[in-house]
Amino acid sequence: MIWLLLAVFAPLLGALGLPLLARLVPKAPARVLGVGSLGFAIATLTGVVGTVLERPKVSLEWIPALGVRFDLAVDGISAPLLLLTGLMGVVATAVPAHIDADNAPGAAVESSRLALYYACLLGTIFGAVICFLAGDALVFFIGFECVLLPMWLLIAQFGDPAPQALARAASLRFLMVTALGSTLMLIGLLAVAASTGTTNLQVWAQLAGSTFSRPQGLVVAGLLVLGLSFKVPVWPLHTWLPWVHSSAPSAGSILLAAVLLKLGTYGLVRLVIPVVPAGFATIAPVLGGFAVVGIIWAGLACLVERDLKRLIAWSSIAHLGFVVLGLASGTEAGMQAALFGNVAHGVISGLLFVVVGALKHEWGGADLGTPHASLREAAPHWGFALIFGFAASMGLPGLAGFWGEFGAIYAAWTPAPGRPGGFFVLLAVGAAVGAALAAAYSARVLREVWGGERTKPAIADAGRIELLVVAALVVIVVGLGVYPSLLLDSTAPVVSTLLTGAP
Amino acid sequence: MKAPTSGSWTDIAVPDFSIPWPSFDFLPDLPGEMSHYVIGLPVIFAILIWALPAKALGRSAVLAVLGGVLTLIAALWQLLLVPTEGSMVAQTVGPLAFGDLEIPLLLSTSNVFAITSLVVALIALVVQVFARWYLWFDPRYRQFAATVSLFTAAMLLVVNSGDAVLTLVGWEVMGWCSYLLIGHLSAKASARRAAAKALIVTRLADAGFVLGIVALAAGAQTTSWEGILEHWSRSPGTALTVAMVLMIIGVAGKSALFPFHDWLPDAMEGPTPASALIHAATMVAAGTIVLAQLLPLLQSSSIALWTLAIAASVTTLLAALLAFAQPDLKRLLAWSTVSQVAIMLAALTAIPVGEGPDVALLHLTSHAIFKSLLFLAVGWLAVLTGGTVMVYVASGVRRYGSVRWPLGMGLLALAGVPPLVGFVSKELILVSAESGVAQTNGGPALLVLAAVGAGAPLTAAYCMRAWLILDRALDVPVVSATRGQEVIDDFFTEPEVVAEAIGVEEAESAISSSARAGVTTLGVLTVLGGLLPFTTWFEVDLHLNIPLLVSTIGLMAAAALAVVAASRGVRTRDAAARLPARLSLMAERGLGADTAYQALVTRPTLKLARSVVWLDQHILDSYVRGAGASARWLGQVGQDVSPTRPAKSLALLLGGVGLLVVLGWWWA
Amino acid sequence: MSPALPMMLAALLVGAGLYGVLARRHAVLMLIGVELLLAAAGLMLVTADSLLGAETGSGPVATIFIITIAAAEVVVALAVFTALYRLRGHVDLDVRAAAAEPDRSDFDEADGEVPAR
Amino acid sequence: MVSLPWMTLLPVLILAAGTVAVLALDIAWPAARQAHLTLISLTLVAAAAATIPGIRMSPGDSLTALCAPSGGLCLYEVSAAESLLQLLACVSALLVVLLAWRDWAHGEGGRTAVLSALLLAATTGVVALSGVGDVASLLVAIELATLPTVALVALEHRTRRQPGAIDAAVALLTTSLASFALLALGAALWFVSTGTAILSPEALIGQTGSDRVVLALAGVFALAGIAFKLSAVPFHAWTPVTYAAAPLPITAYLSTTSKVAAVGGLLVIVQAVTGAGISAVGVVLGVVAALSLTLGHVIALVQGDSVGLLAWSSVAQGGWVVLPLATLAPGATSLAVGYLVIYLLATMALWIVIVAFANDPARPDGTSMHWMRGILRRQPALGLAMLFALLTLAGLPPAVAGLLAKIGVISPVAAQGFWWLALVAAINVPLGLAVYLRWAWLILDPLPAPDSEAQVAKVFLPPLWSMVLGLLTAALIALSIWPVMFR
Repeated sequence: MIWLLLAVFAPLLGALGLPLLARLVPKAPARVLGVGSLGFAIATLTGVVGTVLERPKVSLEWIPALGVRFDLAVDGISAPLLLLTGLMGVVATAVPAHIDADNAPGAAVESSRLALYYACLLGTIFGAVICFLAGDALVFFIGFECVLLPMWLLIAQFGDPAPQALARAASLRFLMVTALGSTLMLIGLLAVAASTGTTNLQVWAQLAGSTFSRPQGLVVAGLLVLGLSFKVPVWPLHTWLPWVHSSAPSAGSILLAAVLLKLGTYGLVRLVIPVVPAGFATIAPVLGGFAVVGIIWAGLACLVERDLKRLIAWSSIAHLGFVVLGLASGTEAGMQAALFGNVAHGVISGLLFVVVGALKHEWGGADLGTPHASLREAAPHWGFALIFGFAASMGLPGLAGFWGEFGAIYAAWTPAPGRPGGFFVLLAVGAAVGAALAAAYSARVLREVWGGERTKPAIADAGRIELLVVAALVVIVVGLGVYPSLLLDSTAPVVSTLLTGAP
Repeated sequence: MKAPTSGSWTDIAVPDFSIPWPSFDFLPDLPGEMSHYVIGLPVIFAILIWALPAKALGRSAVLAVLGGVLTLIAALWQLLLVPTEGSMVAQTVGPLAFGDLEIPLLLSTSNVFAITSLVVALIALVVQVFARWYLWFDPRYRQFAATVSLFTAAMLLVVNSGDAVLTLVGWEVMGWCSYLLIGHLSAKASARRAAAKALIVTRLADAGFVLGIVALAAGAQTTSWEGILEHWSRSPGTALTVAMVLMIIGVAGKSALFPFHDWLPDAMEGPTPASALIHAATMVAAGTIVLAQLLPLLQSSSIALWTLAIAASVTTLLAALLAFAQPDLKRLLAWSTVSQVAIMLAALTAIPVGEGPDVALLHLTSHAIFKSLLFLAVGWLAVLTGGTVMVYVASGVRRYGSVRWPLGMGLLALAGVPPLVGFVSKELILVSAESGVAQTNGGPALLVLAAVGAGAPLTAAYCMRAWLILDRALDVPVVSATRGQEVIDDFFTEPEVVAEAIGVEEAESAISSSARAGVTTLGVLTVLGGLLPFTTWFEVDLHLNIPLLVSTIGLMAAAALAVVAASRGVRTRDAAARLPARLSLMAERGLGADTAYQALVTRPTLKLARSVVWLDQHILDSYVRGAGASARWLGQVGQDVSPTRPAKSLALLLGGVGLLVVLGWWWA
Repeated sequence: MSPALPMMLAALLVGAGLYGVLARRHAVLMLIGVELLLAAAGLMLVTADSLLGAETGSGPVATIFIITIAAAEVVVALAVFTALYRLRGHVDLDVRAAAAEPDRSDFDEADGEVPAR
Repeated sequence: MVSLPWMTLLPVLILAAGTVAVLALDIAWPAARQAHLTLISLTLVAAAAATIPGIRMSPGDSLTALCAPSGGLCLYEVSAAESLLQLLACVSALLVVLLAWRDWAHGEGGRTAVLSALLLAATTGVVALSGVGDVASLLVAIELATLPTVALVALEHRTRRQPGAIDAAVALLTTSLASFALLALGAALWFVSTGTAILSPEALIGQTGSDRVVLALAGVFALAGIAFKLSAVPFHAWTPVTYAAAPLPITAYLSTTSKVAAVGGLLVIVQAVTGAGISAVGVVLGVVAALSLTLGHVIALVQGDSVGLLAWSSVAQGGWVVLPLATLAPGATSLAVGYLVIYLLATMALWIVIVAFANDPARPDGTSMHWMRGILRRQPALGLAMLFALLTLAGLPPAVAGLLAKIGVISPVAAQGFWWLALVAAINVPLGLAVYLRWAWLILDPLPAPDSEAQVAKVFLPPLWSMVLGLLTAALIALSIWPVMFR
């Protein structure tokens, strides 16, 4: 229980306390804030680890009028994502902030600004932790909404300084799109709540949609899937993501890719598949089709994208396409693959954004066309991190990205009974082609950035902290890649429960 | 070996003089299975090397060689322990919880794969030893050594895999390592391009491989090769054909079969030891290993069989022809690899039903030995002469006597001259194909017989050509050619600078004794390897088909003589100089395969990508942007049309009520 | 007595009242239109009451209430109209209010749109 | 004989007595402006206190008064939710007194008593409206709640906004006149179709189908007659005009206390027709809600003045309040009231800040939003309070109360399968975010445009105002953690 409190309150206290500290001690050096926020993030991670090990359950009376209880619990599906959130919180607070000083004349202002920055990071983590802990649909939804404001601020205030209007527009778009999606989801959730008379997710999974007529279930599943698709994002609702990533500060990108996008897929797993199985089965082919279109679409876009951050954003769309495809297949294998791919993408994209964020700072831009030093020679550590990240991102076996992709293709080839088999085989073929595209764009980027004979401009290599962060992520990526049972064994029992509806 | 069946005069059984094999039960038991060591050791050493400081080249080399030696010992150990029948099975990180799909992730090593492992380990060791010398001054030698070690591990994984997923893991890791090795000299734009091309082409084909594995696993509900074989042998059909064709696509990519062949010659951009590894023992041979494991399934689908036979036959002939016209010795070897690997795969299609894939694997082994010998010798020569272009290496073996022996041996083995290892394996393939023709579904075997038979003289021809150039008399006067008169000959004119740059003795003494020992080992094996089919590891039909033998050797001799004849009168003794200039150029460019890739795949894909981005930007995103803009526009319009005069607001009010009443009425 | 006649009269009053409210720009005439509508309501109430024979007499009571409220309304309305007349010199309801000009100040950069690449 | 339980009617009676007392005080002691203001404050506090017993009732119970001896039909009946409305009315009126105190205490002439009496009278109407049980009382209460506000608007004497004050009053007056006429017609039709003046579902027992159309018409007319107070589209046209020109405290009154009246009236009508199961009324409410939401948000999106934005935002917020009622579901009323609670708290907080800005002599035209740029850096507490209020209106965490309120009003729509309405709501959530976050961005903006001294100078908030602002924010935070606004 103490771990749970730590996991929930550490980020919350950090988000509230740091600005207060900056206000009370205006001359507080930036280092104090940085270390402080890192401390809070580490406390969160500790709390999360403890929670995952201890598996406490909390159930408090909250809003009786809406039948909502404040339920927090951990199971095999949420545990990896919680750990991911905790870890990425540490990563995001550990990487240098790179906030530009040009718009802050005084030192006091600078420290309050920095405090706001860290508060936003911790606030996002708080929301995500709540979300993954939630055992109640509305608590999940509130966590889902909690991340919006800090993320908005993070992008709008600390985003790409060059065209600031652009960062603000991107942040606003992020907010609008996600809010639209989450409201659609909310409507679905409320419909389920009305039909089942509770918002407890476990009860929902046990009822397995038995309270719905067929058209009702279809409408509800459609709403939920549509709403979550904005967040995931699924093609064609993805257009916000590249923009937001290219504008966001690197810590923001890390959290966005590694944690926030996971909320969408986690929502599909928690709120849709077990809750309205029949409705989901009906729309699964469409969803799977969109996912595969997204895989190929994003892969193609990566072939010509000039902005490195945006390119990684595109690749995220492709990877989440695999996750969604796995879910759409409706089999245990598919869901296992999806959950694995979800976590793997979190770690890998986090790693890539750490690298690319630093590179963007060093280069003064993330455009592939500007003359960049060949990283392999100029900054071997960054170079290694980049090539490793892309290797993992293209699904190289032995690294984490592989299992999710392979599993998704397998699952699409053998969809659950009732799904159109031939169509899903086509989807599997499309996904495999998309995986080849990943190799093509990875090779393109590495050829352009990693190898090369240019040695100017010389850039600084990774610092000690950054190196530590990269090393930790590399170890995780390799660990998951080499020993996938770490994750698969955690999710397997819950997956079979969710799919069969048995308690 | 296998007990020979009785034959006629045309088909003489070779007397059984199989080498006796003692029992090795006295070897101590180690924790885990030997295959763990075989695969694990190179991985561990790769990590150890990689973890060294960047400048620790010496220590890297020590670790690299140590790793190689230990791996070799492990492979040998495994070979000694492996039973003659059946296979050794070992656990890995599996089984994985993947719903209905069983992923046991077992390793499984049988006799023939154990010897293949040994060869792989041996060649990897030699390559490591050689690379230490070859890359003496390379600041990135450490990464190279680590990658080679990992590469070896991946190949050994494929060889020892008992599970489709493990095979896929090794398969892809190899592809990635080859990418790193080819692009090792990343300051060169051509190396970067070649590396990217290798990666993209093989990964594209791997889409087929992955789907093939998925299809096989989907039917069998397991990814263990054993389970897959068992399931699909019981239920052949369209699904199996689809799966096998997909697998063949994947194999075609890795093994550089037409139409995926073009990446391999380009891969010459990597350092020569890397080429030796890629071409000889790993990467390209992996396809043969996988299909060898799947041989019964391949044989039960005639469409798959035909697909592979046609692709392999076309490739072997085409590549042999192209090899002949290459102006670069390394590229010649590259094309010869394409040709030889196609022969292995072709052999698989020609094997009679019921027999094992040993013939193909024997050729794999034999090719691994002589091709690595050739590559290392050529690399050695290149160091001495300054390059591998024919103009540089011309008269090479005359000037540097020490490379004469290994190069000569290698070329003879490649050409298939008895009794070298290349001869034995190729001859056995022909024998096997010949008996394959006789059975019911003999079409592919016939095709293979024809292609391999026709390939033999072609191989002999390009080997002879290479030798003639290498062995050119030193006293040929250097021509100060007037350009345009004799284009081809001029193309091969030796630059004076190379001859004068380094004294002969100095250059020869430059090679380290260890590297030389490695080359020598391979040379010895090239000679002794001819005995391999007589060991218990290979179950091959040891027949001596006299007409086949005579005709093959006759054709080869004729081709060689023709080349000799053609080379007369050419100053460089390059028979290919007789070819029209355009043909030569086209051959150098691989018949424009790269251009075709560009035109058929790359450019359309990029065009598609651009249209995708355009669509994304202007269609999909315009809805989003349009929603934002239209909200603001609506707001502005709403603001402008909102009544500000009492009369208008009253009208709005009452009009609204009227509308609502109508609406309510209509509803009620 | 048949209820049709008073009800028809009420309908007539409603029509006239609506016309007064909608079509007259003069404030006082609009006011008269409103009074006509109120009268119609009162008429309906009284008619219905007598028709249903309700014991409580709610209809007439409500009518009296309406009449009273109408008086109060007229007082306030006339006061406001007088003030309007003093200020503007007319009581035309179809004149744009002075203060209704929107303030479109400077902060629209807050949500610039993402430009096309 | 009709019983007259004083305690039940106490909130109304206190306010009515207070009105009389203010006028009496004026006669006795005309110069004592502070005394007037104190008196009405005390009256409002007392009335608020008198609502407490009603609020403490459990759901389902109700306090009744003026009942017919024969049956259970009463002219006055309050449930817990309606008592809550009464409390809200008193509290918000109290806040208006606070905001107006300086003007009324220091303004010219003997208007303080008149203004005070009018304010109390209007509030009496609002409080009474929550409890009315029959059409006649409804008519009286609503007019009592409306006419004094017209006078309050017209009696403007703040020089800065004076030219428009009469226009504001005319706009409000004409709308209220027409609406009253509609309400009267609706009441008459109700009586015609049901034969009773009592507005309760029980009145409909025994009704046959023939009069259902008339009944629906009565419902629609009655709704139209009340909806103008909620600024629901298409009855909203007066809102921007009046908000722009009326004195700010009175505008605050219109946007807070008046809304309570509107909701009180709506609840009475909706409860009455719900029993009849007249779905047409639900559809009409749905259309009104959809129109209000959409129009309110999109027009608020282009406002540059804080009052203008609040005007259109109140249109949109009216839509949110009506939204659950459209389902005619039993629990919907308490959800609407819950939403209203949150809306009122946030809006009152915003009004405090806006009036403070407007009162600041350094800022001519102090209601323009650009004055608030970067306020968070200069006055963090004020900025945070504003931010929290705006986030509450937007329904975005950390203002969970606002989010829960939105969840509450959407839930019956989703539960009853009103998909089209749910879709409209879904589109309007991001629109609302855009509206309020534009403002929030100004508050947060790290880059102050240093174009004038006034912008950099701090805004003065009287200590009491700061305290109230703090209380309101604290209430919102408390409701975020422990959301008791839904009963």
